[in-house]
Amino acid sequence: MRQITYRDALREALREEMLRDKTVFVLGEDVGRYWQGAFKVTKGLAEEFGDERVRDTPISESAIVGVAAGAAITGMKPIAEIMFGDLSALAMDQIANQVAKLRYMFGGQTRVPVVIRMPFGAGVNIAAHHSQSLEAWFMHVPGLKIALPSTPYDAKGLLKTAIRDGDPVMFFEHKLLYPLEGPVPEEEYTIPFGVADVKREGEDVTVVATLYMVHKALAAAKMLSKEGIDVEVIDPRTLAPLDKQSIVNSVKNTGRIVIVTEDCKTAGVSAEIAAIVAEESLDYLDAPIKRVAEPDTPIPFSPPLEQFVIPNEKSIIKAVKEIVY
Amino acid sequence: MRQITYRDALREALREEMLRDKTVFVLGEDVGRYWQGAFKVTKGLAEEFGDERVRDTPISESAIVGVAAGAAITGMKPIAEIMFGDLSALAMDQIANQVAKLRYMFGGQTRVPVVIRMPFGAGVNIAAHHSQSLEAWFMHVPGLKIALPSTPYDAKGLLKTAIRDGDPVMFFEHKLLYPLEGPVPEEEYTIPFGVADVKREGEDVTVVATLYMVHKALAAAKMLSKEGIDVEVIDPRTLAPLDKQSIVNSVKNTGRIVIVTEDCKTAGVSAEIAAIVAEESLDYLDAPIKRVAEPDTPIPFSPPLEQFVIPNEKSIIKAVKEIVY
Amino acid sequence: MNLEKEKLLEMYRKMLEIRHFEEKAFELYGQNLVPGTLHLYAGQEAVAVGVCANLRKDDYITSTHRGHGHCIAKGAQLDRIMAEILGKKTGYCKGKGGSMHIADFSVGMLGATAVVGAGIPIASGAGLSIKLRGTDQVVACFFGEGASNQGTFHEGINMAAIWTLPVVFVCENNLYAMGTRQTNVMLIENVAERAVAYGIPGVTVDGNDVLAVYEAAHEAVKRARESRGPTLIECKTYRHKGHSRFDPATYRPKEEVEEWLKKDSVQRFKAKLLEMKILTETEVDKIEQDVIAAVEKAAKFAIDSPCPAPEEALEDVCA
Amino acid sequence: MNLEKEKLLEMYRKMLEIRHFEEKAFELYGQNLVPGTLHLYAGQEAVAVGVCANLRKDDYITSTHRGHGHCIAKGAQLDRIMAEILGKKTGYCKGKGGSMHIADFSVGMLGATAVVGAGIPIASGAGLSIKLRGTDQVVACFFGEGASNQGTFHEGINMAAIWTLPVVFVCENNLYAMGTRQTNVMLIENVAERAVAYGIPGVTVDGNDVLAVYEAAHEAVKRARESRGPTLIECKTYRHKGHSRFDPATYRPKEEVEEWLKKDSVQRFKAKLLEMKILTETEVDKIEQDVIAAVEKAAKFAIDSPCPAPEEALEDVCA
Ligand SMILES: Cc1ncc(C[n+]2csc(CCOP(=O)(O)OP(=O)(O)O)c2C)c(N)n1
Ligand SMILES: Cc1ncc(C[n+]2csc(CCOP(=O)(O)OP(=O)(O)O)c2C)c(N)n1
Ligand SMILES: [Mg+2]
Ligand SMILES: [Mg+2]
Repeated sequence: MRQITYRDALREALREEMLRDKTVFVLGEDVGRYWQGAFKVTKGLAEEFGDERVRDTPISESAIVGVAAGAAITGMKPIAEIMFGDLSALAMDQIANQVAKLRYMFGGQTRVPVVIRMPFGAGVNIAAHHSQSLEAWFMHVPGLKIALPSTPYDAKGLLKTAIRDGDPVMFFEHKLLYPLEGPVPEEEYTIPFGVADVKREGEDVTVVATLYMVHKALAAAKMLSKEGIDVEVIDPRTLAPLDKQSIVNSVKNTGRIVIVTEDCKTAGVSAEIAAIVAEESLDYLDAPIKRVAEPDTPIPFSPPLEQFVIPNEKSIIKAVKEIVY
Repeated sequence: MRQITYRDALREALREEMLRDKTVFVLGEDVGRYWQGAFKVTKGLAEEFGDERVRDTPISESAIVGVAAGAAITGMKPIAEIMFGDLSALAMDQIANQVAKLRYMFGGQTRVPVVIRMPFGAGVNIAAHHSQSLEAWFMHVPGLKIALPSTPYDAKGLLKTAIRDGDPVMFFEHKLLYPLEGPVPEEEYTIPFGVADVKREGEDVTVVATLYMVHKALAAAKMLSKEGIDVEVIDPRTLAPLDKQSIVNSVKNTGRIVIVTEDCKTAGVSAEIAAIVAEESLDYLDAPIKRVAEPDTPIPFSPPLEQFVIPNEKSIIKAVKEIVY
Repeated sequence: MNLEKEKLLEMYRKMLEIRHFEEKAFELYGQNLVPGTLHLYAGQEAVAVGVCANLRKDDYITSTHRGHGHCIAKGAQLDRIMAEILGKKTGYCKGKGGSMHIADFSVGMLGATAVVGAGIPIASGAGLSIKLRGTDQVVACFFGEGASNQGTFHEGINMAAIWTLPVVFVCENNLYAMGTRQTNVMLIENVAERAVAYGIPGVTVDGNDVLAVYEAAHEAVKRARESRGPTLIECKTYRHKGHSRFDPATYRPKEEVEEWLKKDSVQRFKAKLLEMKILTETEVDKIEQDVIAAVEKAAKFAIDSPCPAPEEALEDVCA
Repeated sequence: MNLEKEKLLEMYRKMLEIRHFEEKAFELYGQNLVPGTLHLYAGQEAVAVGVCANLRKDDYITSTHRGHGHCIAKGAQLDRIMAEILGKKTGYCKGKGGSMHIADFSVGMLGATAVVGAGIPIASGAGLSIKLRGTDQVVACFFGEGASNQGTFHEGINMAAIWTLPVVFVCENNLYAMGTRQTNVMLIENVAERAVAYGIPGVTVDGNDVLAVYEAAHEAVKRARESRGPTLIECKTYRHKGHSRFDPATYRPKEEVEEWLKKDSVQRFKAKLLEMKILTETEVDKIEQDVIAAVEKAAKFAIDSPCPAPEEALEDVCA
């Protein structure tokens, strides 16, 4: 199968959906012809679809989301880009109180088919305001679906599903994944929400990981296999809906679970997954649940500091070994 | 001991600290002499301390917090009020990216002694934009301390501690608690952060609850005691720092835990507490961890709908009985 | 403005409907039939009616916590509005929204948000949708003077301006935001002056004169419909009651209240119609009786309607 | 404006320092010594220097992602700024902040925020603090024209206006926000026109003429210091380089770039000083050599400094 980057996979999904459905359009800061997206995901789209459908906005995150919401409830399918996930804080009211709640508040009279794309993640030394992973905030908001692909294949398939979904979808990317290459079929496909992907099968311990951490988990699994520890790596791919069953089933088999996410540990995504396992498969656990996540600090700038806080193969291996004895 | 309301206890704390320290001041929408706070917490303070120190603001949540931050890093101790906790979403960037991070980002050159007060909670039929409990969002932000008193005594003692703390403190109140009366000494006292309060001792099951849910848990415990089930009710009183030890110790004794919070279940406060227990005291657990929280919906308006989603004595009793057999 | 008699009567009737509806809501509230809170529109009728009289059914509006008047003016049914306020299953939002979140998408009423100012970018988004779909609809966006201090006002109007969107921003300046006087939170006299910041027209009108509002909105709607972009209209008005249910509004000087009550839009419009001989005293009574009956019927419908079943709380949400 | 020779020379020197500092940073960047990104201030020197020349050490400033110039103009040390940019322990923020988050509280530089517009209410807060403490300090708040479309601009300036706070809002209008031209995101020509919305003075000046900036800031600082409230000053300027490290800035027409390079503030001020006979060519060279040496020394200090120890990542955060 042909290999393309995560960035190109996302662009293909956008392009194909814009061709398929003329109500789909893109808006965000510098997504248009002059800059083509901070991470070049929208490259070429303004040229192909025009400035009306690939729309540069002022630096107004709150209005970007609000405008998308207003367009969505009147017949359009906007895809809003927030340049860095950290800046979603500026649009939090529009996301959590408007986009997520309009359908419910209005008793089902409307739905809000918006996709809100944003990159998360540290690792490129751009410090506290451009490096966070804030999935947990949105996971706590009923009314939002959440997709977070870790591969080019998942990126394309999930983004197409997101755009076709009638409800709001938060679509989280990772800065370090954009250049990653992987197989993506030429033919049309979509990936259903709520179906985890077992990125590696294993018998000894379940590792649940998301976004860039999937790759760290796979690398750790490879190293651990040399020591005879057989790791299963599960990528939920969507956090809402979350494929609890796949996680619980795997734990029933392995009896052990390590959850690896790049967000700050306290009240993060890994807490929810840990809680589900503790509620639903406690009897099958042979060891304490382990969470590998960032410590509770902002992301520091200097490379040695930043590398210290980001979970990596070593911290994953350490956590696995603490419970596989 | 004299009995005063939660509302009056908060006001006493504000007043005493304003008398003690002239850098302390209050700002927020309608906190001043004309309205005296949406829940009348600041009643009389403008008259006593003047309009400069009890300052009405425009409807500008983001600037309320930003202005507080700027004042805090230049020598003042602002207490900002957000009229309803739901509206904190509008100030999320200032809270999570500025207030919480300045100390760290600037390498410790400054601290940000801000207290941000806001009421959470449902139960008064004011629907999706005025009823949420969003503690988990802030628990996930390093750099913020979080206090959430359930009694007049705790309210006064924790608020005084919050105001004297040098770091940002999110101070969460509950709408239904304002009229609640309880004993509060006339003498000066403070309550340290990070020390949970055992609101009821018990041997059979640990119930961790916060804010208004503490009272529901106590009521449920009373009913359960009639059936011979002895419930320990722990109120963490602060979520950051969190007194993990008290929770873990109690679980070591009871072997069972039910966590009761009013926020939406997924990725809520109860998830973090469940995860801690699953990490740190799994071996002592004799039954699955139980979370009692709101289902993942916005808060509906109509009383029967709203009552359906708020955790209550019945849902607590049900959860306890599911694991105490 | 040369309006047909029929149009004038329709506007008068709508204003009366709002007035009586709000009085009824207040009354039901006193009887403990209204859960939660209530922000009454009484006093501001000329704004909603003057603006919406320029709109087609397929045009849109967005609304606020003080939204009953907007709903009625845009053509929503009294009975289903009242049912929503009472938390009934037959309400527009099946009881999920209540007074602060009424919506009727079937008449282009895109809903009320209770986060002050949050509806402004949403209105711009509806405008963008119109532009992209290539129709000649327009959007009217209602909000208070208090909301004009929110960041969303700035961001939302600027976007509508730069993209020449068909939106009419209607600021209902009733001088207060809860207990906060406008003069305490902005240095300028007229919110409409803020239009300068976006390079769009800004006009201030007597918001208690329905014909003045109609005229200003007429111009703005025409402009929007012809794809010439948004307008900011400020309507100076006054709420008759306190901010919400419990508010005695003691922060308002008695003389101020009295002065404004004298300027009541319903009375003024009635006097004008009588003077123009468009109405006779008998007709006035007839209309009033009709409206009262309609409101009573709506109230009865609402009271008699069932509450939603508790489990319905779990419906209408994804994920 | 009648400025003393010494003051003029000091201003010239600061401008040169910024220019050479940025060139050095760019050079070190090319040598892979600068982690992350870089937003250079080169081209905008007249703004930071023209404003800060009016400030006392105990006055405050707030800054942005493009903040090196502000730091230098306010009196921070070149070596510790450069060390921070290189992520060293000796940097102002011990390597935690980097280029986008430099702060030097010892000279009233309250730090750079990388969230565009977020510094505006923070500056107003420092102004409120001054007012409550009763000192005669002032705050200068720097931000770009792109930031003026953020809600925080609206809310933050309005609050400073209504409370008569001693803040000077300085919009550095360099025509672009990343690849986005001002004309694409606002209909008005001058950001200063937005001052009307807050009832405060707004002035637009040639931001490449340090004396023009000085003069406008002088007036505004005086006004602030006398408790007469805030001013919005817009300085029209241009960045010499792309937005950030990788940006070739192809969205800017070549002629536009050339035209602006001709208006370079450093060259213009030098010419002026020579013309005024405040400087001789020899002195010019001397100052330039001094500045280059100082910048080299700062770079050496930064390069030679140790990185923070990894575990320091856990310090400076509560809870
Ligand atoms: C963002 C936000 N802040 C505060 C509130 C609480 N609140 C509800 S209505 C109101 C006053 C609104 O004033 P204005 O916009 O003038 O509208 P009016 O009530 O006068 O119609 C306030 C502060 C809110 N709902 N939303
Ligand atoms: C709130 C926010 N949105 C987007 C960004 C990404 N970003 C960084 S700088 C910049 C452009 C800022 O333009 P302007 O305010 O004019 O300042 P300039 O870069 O021209 O100095 C953008 C969009 C950000 N950092 N913060
Ligand atoms: Mg008002
Ligand atoms: Mg710029």
